[in-house]
Amino acid sequence: MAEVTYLEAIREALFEEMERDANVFCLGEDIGAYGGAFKVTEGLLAKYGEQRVIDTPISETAIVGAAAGAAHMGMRPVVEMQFIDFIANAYDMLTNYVATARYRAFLPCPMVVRGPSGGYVRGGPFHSQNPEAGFVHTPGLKVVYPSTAEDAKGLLKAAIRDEDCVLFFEHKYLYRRIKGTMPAGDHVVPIGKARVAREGSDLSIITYAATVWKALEAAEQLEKEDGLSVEVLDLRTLAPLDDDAIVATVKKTNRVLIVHEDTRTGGIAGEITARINEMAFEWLDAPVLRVTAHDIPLPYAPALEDFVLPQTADVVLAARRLADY
Amino acid sequence: MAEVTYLEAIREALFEEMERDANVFCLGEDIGAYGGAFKVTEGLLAKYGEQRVIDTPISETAIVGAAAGAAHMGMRPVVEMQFIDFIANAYDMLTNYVATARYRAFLPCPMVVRGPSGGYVRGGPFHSQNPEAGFVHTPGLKVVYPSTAEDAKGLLKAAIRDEDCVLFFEHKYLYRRIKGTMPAGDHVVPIGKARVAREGSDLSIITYAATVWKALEAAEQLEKEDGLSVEVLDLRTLAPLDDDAIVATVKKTNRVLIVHEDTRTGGIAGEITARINEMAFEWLDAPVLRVTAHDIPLPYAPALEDFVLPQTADVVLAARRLADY
Amino acid sequence: MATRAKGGRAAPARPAGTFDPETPGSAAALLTREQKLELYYWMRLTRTLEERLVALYRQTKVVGGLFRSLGQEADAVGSCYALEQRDVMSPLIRNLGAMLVKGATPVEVLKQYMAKGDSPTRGRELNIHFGDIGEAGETRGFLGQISPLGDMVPVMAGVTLSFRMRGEDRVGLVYVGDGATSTGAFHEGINFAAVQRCPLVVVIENNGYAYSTPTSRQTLAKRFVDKAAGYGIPGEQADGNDVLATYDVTKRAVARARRGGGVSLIELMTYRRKGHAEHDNQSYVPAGEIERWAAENDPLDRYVRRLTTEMAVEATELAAIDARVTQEVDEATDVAEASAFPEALDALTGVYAEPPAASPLWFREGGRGGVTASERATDGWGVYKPDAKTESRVSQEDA
Amino acid sequence: MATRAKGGRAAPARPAGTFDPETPGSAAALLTREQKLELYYWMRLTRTLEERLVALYRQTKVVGGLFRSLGQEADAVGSCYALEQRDVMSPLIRNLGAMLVKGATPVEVLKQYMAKGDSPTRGRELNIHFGDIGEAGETRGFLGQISPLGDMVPVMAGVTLSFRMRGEDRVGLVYVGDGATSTGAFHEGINFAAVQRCPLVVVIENNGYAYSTPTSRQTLAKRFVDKAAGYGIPGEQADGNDVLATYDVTKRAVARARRGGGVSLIELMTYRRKGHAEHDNQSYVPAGEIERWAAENDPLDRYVRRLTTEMAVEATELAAIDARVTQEVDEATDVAEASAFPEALDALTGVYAEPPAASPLWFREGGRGGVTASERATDGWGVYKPDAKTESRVSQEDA
Ligand SMILES: Cc1ncc(C[n+]2csc(CCOP(=O)(O)OP(=O)(O)O)c2C)c(N)n1
Ligand SMILES: Cc1ncc(C[n+]2csc(CCOP(=O)(O)OP(=O)(O)O)c2C)c(N)n1
Ligand SMILES: [Mg+2]
Ligand SMILES: [Mg+2]
Repeated sequence: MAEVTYLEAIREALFEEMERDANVFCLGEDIGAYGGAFKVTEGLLAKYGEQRVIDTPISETAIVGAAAGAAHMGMRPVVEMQFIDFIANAYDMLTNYVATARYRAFLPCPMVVRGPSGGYVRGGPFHSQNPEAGFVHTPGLKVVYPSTAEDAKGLLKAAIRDEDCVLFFEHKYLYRRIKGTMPAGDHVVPIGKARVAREGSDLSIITYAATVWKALEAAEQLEKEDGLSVEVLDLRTLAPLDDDAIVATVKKTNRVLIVHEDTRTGGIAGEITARINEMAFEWLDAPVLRVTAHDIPLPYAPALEDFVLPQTADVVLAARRLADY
Repeated sequence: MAEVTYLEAIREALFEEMERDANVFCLGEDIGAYGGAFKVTEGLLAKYGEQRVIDTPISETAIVGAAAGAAHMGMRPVVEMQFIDFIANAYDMLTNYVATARYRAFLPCPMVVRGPSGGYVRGGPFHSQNPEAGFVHTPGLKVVYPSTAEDAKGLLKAAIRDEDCVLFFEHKYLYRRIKGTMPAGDHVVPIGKARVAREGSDLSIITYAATVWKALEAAEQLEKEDGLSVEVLDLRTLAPLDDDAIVATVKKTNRVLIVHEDTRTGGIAGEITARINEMAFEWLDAPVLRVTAHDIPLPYAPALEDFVLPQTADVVLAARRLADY
Repeated sequence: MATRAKGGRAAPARPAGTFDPETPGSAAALLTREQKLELYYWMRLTRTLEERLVALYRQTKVVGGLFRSLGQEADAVGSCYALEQRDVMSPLIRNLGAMLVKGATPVEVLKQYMAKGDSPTRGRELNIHFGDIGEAGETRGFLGQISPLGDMVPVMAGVTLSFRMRGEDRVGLVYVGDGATSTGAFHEGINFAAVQRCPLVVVIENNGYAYSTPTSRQTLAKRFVDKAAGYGIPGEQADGNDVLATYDVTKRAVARARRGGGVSLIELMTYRRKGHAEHDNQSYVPAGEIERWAAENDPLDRYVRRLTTEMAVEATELAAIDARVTQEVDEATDVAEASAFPEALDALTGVYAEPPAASPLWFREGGRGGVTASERATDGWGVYKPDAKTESRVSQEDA
Repeated sequence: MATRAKGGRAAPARPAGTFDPETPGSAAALLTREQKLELYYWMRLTRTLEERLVALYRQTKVVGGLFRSLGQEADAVGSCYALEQRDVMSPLIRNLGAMLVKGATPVEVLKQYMAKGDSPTRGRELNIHFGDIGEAGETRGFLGQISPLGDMVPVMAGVTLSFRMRGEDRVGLVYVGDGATSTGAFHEGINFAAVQRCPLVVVIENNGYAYSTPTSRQTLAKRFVDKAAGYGIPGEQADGNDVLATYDVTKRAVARARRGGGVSLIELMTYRRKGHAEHDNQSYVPAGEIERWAAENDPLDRYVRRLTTEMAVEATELAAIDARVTQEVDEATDVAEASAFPEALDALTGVYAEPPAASPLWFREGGRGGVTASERATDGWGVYKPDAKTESRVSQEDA
């Protein structure tokens, strides 16, 4: 099988799911003739027509709300946020309406909200965000954030088939930088399962999205330079968290570094730390540590962005400190 | 001095600050002639007139945005959310515009957004929320959530004088249930400082808002029934967190229970646990544990609400387990 | 069209627009005598049921707040009567009448307000926040609202978008208050629906107030229906206290939607005679305003006059309906009062389809009130780990 | 008023409304010859500066995307020219011209695009997202936008609310695109400002597209200015490619705001000749549309014709202005290119007034690139604790 990029993998998932199920349709800003700001939906309009590939007005609340209404009636909407940053404009609709629909009204609301996320691309404060924490915090939503092309495809297919609303974060830094070979057939990756991206025995790095690659780079370097065997756990799904996988890696290495691109305070590293405390405290030989972005709106200039975001060198440094503890 | 309720203390702060500084003004839905849904602003219109006590259309984004614009120009707006739940409708404006104004544009944005928060009042899923976590996660915002009448007044006065945007959560369960005696003079409580609500040496409960009272009740019971000496730390300010106070109590008791009314996953207990791991891991004799709401949209019926929210009995049980560890 | 009471806002002399090719009056003219009496029945049921709720509220049997639609029964009943069963309606807090027309039962409403375990939301949501939507034949077609105002407009845009996409002959109707028109969600939703040509009717109930805020502080627009042009859709204003007028204007908008004409906007002029909720003493209302509306423009009084004078309905016929309504509400009250409150453990089910239930938190396991361990039980530290109890690191290392 | 190019949307024959008591044409008629040449200067400066940015973009000296206002210079320049220095203007991405008129300098713009350390935002924000507001005498009066569309409308409602509250003789002007009118923020903000009678002018730049989305998919309204009635405010449409027309209509709206008349809505009809940003190949635009607008309705060409024919301006005069503009842009480019990029550590300052700076995270302390320990330095575990290094529990217990 040929290799495809992370972006192409997402597009493949959209084509396959629209083909498989006539209830699947896409809506969002500029996703039709233009194929989306990053061209993820390119070709969908030509194949499926305006009824199933809908260019909307600039109104994220309406887009998400309309998706919910259609989902109640048996459709399977897939919403694109032009940049995931604009999900803030649908925060009420997602957290108050969509997330609670099943619980308060027994209404199915199977829908996906996907969009380009994350930094390292000189996008400035409003085109680089990682808003996952606010939604992981919301009961009723599921949150997925893949790091590989294979998972991007397989998880998006799972998200579209899920009976609840799944927020699907796509890392725009990975769109065209990462490739993968798609497994043949109907490639679905289950929501809620983490993936051991690298086996190791001395310490664990728990991470997701773009920083999986930074963690892998760091692990490589730590092996070469320090002889450390580093395990890298790629969470893939952030809600629900894969507690089993988290506990397993803690028990294996007894030292945990959590790495995320999101800002530090209130980022999901805190939640993971709390769970490790509760579930596996006795297995810890050192404090759970975090490498994250600084608590700062992400600036635009390369020197500033690079300083604020976590880098491979930071992971290496932190891992060394943890190993020495 | 006479005792005043938590609600009256807030009202006193508003009167005093409007009196002190002509730039302070209030805006929100039904805050004028009606005095607000909970009557917090009662009497303000009569005293300060329509220019400084503005009844707005139902449009939280506009209210917050307008407050920001006025704040840039030297005013000191105090926004009331009729229920804090509707802050979700201003999420974009708060997190993207207000929180970043100083950093990206060197614009002062001194404003307060306050409103009735929290459950235990049979308010159902949209009139009982504790949305603090999403804002604690946003660099550029400050977050305050007092548990006593004294702090409600003193912190609101500090918030109005702060040079940045402060979200001021008022617990509606406490509005008329809690009283306090206001210190004479210009009573200002500094933002960013926690308060030891009860001294103890066996274990620490870190909490804030209504659950401070549950923690104190539990501490009482634990002392009587188990002979345990429980320290209760009332955070008061959630952003920035008072790291010194948190570390001090950990070092003192070596056992920490975090209690909050917010849902578990992604609630700020996780952040506190991470900080304790980073700052005081060696002092821990047991895992940091959490007592929180279940991860469920808050239901309306008393039996359901009581089940989902943390209760004193839960705190007692958890504290016992922690003490036995 | 009746003129407005003095002191209130003036009602329009004529409807503002028309949902061409239907002409004003055409729909109401086709109603049978039986249907006209049915309209009376729904209005009376609305009022009597709310009065019963007030009594229960005073007995503290209503758990939360109580919201009235006194004086607005005509607008809710008449407009919703324009829908077919297969159509979907999204009510707001003053649309009890519309919900009853659409099939909600008094016993459901009473159980909701009393937070009973077998209420439509099993005690999870309050007052009339419940619904029944889905397949055309199998559901009654009304959607439960959430509190954040305006949000139902985008959602109904999506519901009706699905009708359009699937070629179903169904129409949607969504109510918003005068206050809710200020929300971003209203704007985004109606614009989205308009541009997507969804079969949707948007009804603004202008009852003069949003909580304590008069319409003059909500918008400078002279009429809310003036907002229609900004969305490129037709708008009509009608007398909301004339049940036949509200039926007529809505029926024509529904017909327009049904034939593919897209979104219409309706403004129904009415008046909120009670406070925002039962606790609100309406101190902000100009003296005499409420009394004038009650005396001169009560929708039930007006309709009774019309039925008895223009349509030769006997007072005894109406009294019989009244009696039937009272009996129904009595029976429903008995059933609702007798039914049980929810079990605490039911709180755990159905946040997600999968898993269908959450586990109680560890400090509740085996705890109060019959709470039993879940399938994923543990009494380890905190959570959900099958092995948290049995294994401990020490024993593991010892082994 | 010039007619629209064939194939494009038709321009209105007449302005739709009027900001009574001013009459159309009255304001532009008062412009001096010098002022008219100034308008030309600003338009030329806008175009030349953007062309320079394109060159720099191709040399990869622009860090992010590049946004053009080619063909829209008249609407930005003419409308903003209607403001006084003390007034406050909030631009969008196509309003470079308005910013220049309001005092932004080419060197600021160039440094912003190149993310230089001494750019107005010190490299924190991109392109023309910067501003200068505050006291009337001390600032130039333009406010930096953020990306989420529509948000500047509520903010400008607040800015102008403060003018009204303090009795300052200042007016605000906020631009939105045709696409941004669909946002909830636009709706909430304009309604809020209208009802509060803020001295605010809202200018909708209708350039036919929002990214790839034509206006027909943005709204069904025939004209964006039709939205005015829904807010109870007057609206006028004008030819956005006629700089004098845009000046005139705006000047009258500003006068209305200044005398306490409240909010006005203006729709300026123009056309976006370049893609959304430089990377957009405009494949979605009907063939020939761009070329027709370029050939028949270029705002600079039109104005040059008018200046030379109706106002007896010599071609040499204009050439002199062009030369001056080129020289200014050349000089600004040199300065901007020579200036330094920001220091990494500057990232840490100014999220809050207090504390004025954050500490670098512990794994950066003493780390790469000259990062030094902050005042609150530590190399304990993770953070900020004065005693984390020196004390350890063991030593403490030993003591
Ligand atoms: C977004 C939002 N903001 C505030 C509220 C609080 N609130 C509930 S009802 C109400 C007034 C509604 O007035 P209107 O829309 O005119 O409806 P009416 O009660 O008159 O039927 C307000 C402000 C809310 N529910 N949602
Ligand atoms: C709330 C929000 N949603 C989406 C976007 C992404 N976006 C940036 S510009 C743009 C198109 C804007 O069109 P318009 O308002 O007509 O302005 P123009 O670019 O034509 O000047 C879009 C969709 C955004 N910035 N904000
Ligand atoms: Mg109303
Ligand atoms: Mg545009």
